[in-house]
Amino acid sequence: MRSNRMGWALLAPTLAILAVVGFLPFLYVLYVGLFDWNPFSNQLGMQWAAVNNYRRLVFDGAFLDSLWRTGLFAFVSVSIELSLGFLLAQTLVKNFPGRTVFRTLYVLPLVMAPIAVGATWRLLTIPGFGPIPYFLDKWFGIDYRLGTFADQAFLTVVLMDVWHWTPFVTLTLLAGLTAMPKEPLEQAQVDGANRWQVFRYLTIPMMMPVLLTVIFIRLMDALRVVDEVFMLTSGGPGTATQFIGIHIYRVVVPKTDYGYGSAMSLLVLYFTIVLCWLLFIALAQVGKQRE
Amino acid sequence: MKSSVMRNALGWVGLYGLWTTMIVVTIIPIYWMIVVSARSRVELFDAPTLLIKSFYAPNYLKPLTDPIFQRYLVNSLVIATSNALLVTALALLATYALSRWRLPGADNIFFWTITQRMAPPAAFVLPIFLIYTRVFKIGDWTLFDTQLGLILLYCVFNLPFAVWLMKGIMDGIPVELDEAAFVDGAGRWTVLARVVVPLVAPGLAITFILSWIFAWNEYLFAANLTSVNARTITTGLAAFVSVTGTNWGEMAAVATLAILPALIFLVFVQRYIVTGLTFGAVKE
Amino acid sequence: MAEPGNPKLVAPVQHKTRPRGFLPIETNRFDRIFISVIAWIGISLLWMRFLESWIPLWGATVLCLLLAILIVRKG
Amino acid sequence: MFKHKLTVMLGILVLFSMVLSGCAAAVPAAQPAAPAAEGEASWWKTASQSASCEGVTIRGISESTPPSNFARETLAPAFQAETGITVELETTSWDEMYNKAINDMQAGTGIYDFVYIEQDIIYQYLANNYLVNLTQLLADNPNLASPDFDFAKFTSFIDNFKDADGNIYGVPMEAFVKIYLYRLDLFNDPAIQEAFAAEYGYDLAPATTHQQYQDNATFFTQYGTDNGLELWGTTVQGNTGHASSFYEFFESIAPTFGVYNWGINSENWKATVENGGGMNSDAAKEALAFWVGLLQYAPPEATQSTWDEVAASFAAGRAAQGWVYGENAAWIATDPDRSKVVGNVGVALPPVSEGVMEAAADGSGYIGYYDGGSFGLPVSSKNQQCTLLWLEYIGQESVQADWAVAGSRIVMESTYDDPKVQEVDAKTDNYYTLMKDEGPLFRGAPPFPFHSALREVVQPFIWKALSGELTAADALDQAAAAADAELVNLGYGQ
Repeated sequence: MRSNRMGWALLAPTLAILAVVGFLPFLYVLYVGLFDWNPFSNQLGMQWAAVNNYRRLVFDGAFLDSLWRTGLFAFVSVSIELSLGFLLAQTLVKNFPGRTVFRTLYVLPLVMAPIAVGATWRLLTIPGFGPIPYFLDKWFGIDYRLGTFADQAFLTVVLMDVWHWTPFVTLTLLAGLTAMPKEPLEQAQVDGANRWQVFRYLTIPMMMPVLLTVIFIRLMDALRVVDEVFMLTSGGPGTATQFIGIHIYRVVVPKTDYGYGSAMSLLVLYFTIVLCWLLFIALAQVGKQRE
Repeated sequence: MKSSVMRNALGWVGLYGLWTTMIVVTIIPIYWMIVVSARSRVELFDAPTLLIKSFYAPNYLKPLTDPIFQRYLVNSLVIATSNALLVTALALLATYALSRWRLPGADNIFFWTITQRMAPPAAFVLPIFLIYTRVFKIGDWTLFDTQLGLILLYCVFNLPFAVWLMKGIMDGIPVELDEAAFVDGAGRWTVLARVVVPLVAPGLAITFILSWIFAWNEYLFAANLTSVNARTITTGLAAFVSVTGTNWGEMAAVATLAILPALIFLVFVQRYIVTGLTFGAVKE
Repeated sequence: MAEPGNPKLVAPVQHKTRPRGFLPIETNRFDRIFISVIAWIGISLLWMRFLESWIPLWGATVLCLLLAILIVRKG
Repeated sequence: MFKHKLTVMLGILVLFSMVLSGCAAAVPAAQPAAPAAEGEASWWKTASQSASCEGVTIRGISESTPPSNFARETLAPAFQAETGITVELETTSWDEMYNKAINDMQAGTGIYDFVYIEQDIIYQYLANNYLVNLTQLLADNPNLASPDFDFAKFTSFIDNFKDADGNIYGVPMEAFVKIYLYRLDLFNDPAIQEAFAAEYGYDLAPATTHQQYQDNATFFTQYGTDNGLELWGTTVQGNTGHASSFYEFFESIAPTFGVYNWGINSENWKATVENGGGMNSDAAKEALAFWVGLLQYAPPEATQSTWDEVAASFAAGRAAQGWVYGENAAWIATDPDRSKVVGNVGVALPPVSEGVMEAAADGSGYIGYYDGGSFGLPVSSKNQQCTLLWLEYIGQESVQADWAVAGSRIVMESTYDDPKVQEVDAKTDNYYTLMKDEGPLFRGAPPFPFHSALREVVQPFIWKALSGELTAADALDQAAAAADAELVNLGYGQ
């Protein structure tokens, strides 16, 4: 039998890089999270705080609000992306004239930097020269001001995320649909199943692993969204779009509350890991069942 | 018969209606960015019109002829390309190992590595800054403000993802093919290069593309771990929001320039995406 | 999905699993340690939020330690 | 076939990136060539040689503003030609600049040899001993003390960068006041004047009281609506997610109502009225209500406007009057490429409540914000002597005038008298003269070592007041309570 040494050797560079630039910082954050450390407080240096930071966190209204808001954002935007993406992917499976053109134009947002996405949407929505407020006012009489109305800001951020990421969801699902075996579908149609039945009892179950994978990836990224939202609304109005990534940024960077911010970061990491782990388990279960 | 024709026609109308809407919605923000990039500062607040009436070239010329901006562009290209190559190569080796050896604990590695991508990034800037400036230090040289520093850092985000993508594809390559090649007297590396790589090529392509796009687009770490020499184009974008009136036109021009390379890239390799992006979740 | 004997379906890496414990999924030792840690953190957080004014945090620690032993050995 | 294509593609990319790496290495080398020294070696050359600084590279960080860009593009190459010291000045966004400078000084890594210190953050830096005492350093190195450099030549703005013993920690590089700008063409239009007088019973003029300011704002908003113009009565720097709105309220608006130092009692570090502070005092609540009320007379982008966009709105001719940072006054009034109101910009002192002007005159209060920054030398810098030369270089009188024209900033008394500056002064309705004469009525941020930590806690309440989520009174009550709690948390006023 092949020796394991070779296998480990092939894995080694990957693990080494991840350990140094990934795991080591994690340990440091873990360590800092146990201290009171703000260079601009009255006591300089790090003060041992044990789990006090976490104790404060579970009662911190602003933090919990922000967490809840992030969850809502992730849920809403990922749901929309998934349904829209599935619909579009299904239309793309069949070949039709213009398909390639549509697909190519449609994936453009995918290559844009989040910070550029935020900037672009800001150009679209600034009253005074952005077309969205102008035409909403002209055609529908809607007073659209991101800096004033919390609901509009939240919806716009969701819309921006959908705009940015649905192409990715569509492409992944399309890849899954393309790779799916055709025989069961054809057989079912021969047997007289209608479209809905085929979709519900064949397509969905067969696509389950891909769907879970997409949810996993999108959820993971939606929960840590910062750049584009920061560029568009900077978390405002008030705290209406201050998602957890922005909240942590504010605590760690302008406020320089390193200890508390680190603890916060780890707590969010914990929630994300639990959520994704559950999805991962589900993914593994689906995989096993099929074998 | 007639109703089926009707339904078919309706289907076509629906299909093209849906797609036309999607394309319009997708394109408008990007198009607007280009419109703004063609306007001078005093024209910005003119009533919104979707037409490009005049083209204010300085928005583009100023950054393009600025050596600092040129350096940003070059840095971004070097960092994204090197990172994508590194990630693709490492992921190939790693998934080959994971798929062909029984390594104790290896089946847990995947989830552990992907957790590194989940953390909210802000709190991790300081530790990575400290590691780069204090630990990796030879004389006056540190990883801070080097292209290498960012290339390595982006592995944290790209590698787990790449391993995930490649693992499924690698598992789909029958072991028999390897073994047949061994019987023919080929060595381990020959098998990898001649048998495995061609079969997983679509996966490699998509890994490369996604890693490249991520590295090209990253902002927070690029901003905080570089100073002068290794700055990337996304940090240049942020710098255009300056004190004396936001330079919207120039910013839009830079944003347009920033998506161009990625765009060209995407158009060429787009067709491989659909074959490579399955995450091995659907096996034939 | 495919006929038995198809090499693709032989999982290239075998999970080092034991006969099922009380957990609803198949687990190896890493998984069980992981679950214990997750549970430990979760219980401690909830404890700090709701119970700490009456019972000190040590209560949660002891509870979680017991739970962890149970999960790792019997899970 | 697939494999072939892929290999070719990858090959091209590798080649491409290698070529580009080569370019990247070549780019920094393309520095402007040093002009040959004329005659005998200059003082700078000698000093640089005596500290063996030739060939050394020093690095600094600053915000990407016109004064900083001038330093990078004009002063740094000139300095390099004189001394052989290369200056790499990194100019970036405001948030990023702080983050990186603080990280560097906190960790003591010594990446930056000089950093931009805004007037409001110096007390945080001093409390942490981040900065080198420049007075001391100059005294210790007499061979490096330029005859052209003297701290006494600076305006009183330099006092912001002194410690309790009078030692100086930063060489001022920019300073300006946040001023009241109004549109000359509108305020001087006889038809408009007549209409205003008919409606309000007194003459149209730049406001000296808050009621008058509000009348002006109401009038011009109505005027804009009636005539189908994109014109509103006032600007408001009211971004509901950015620190700039906090600053406008506490440093520009509240002082004109007699609420100073953010309403914090510096004796016991308390903000609430119950504990002796003034953040939620009646005057403060009146000020916030007034300011939030202005939003209805402001262009719709006001709740998304930081200092940048306020200047942009005013320059686009969308507001008749407003509080605008003085650094923008010059380009708004003179640059036709960026501004639609060239030649129509009036400058005045902001409106104040009764008694505030008197308090400002006798030094017990102030009527607005005197902002600016300096370059300081971090303790962690490894090239302190060479950096000292650079700081002296930018602190010479001879470089000030061009710099003042490029960035509307003035840090030395003598600069006001320079013909170039006086020329711009005439075009900007005597902004510089006003800054020279009335500057003492303005003041910088209070000397709080906890500046940014406290701002982060208080600003969400200001944002919520601006977006209408909270009333002015509720917002300030909650803000003051939160400020008290945070100050205790930071170790102040137990």
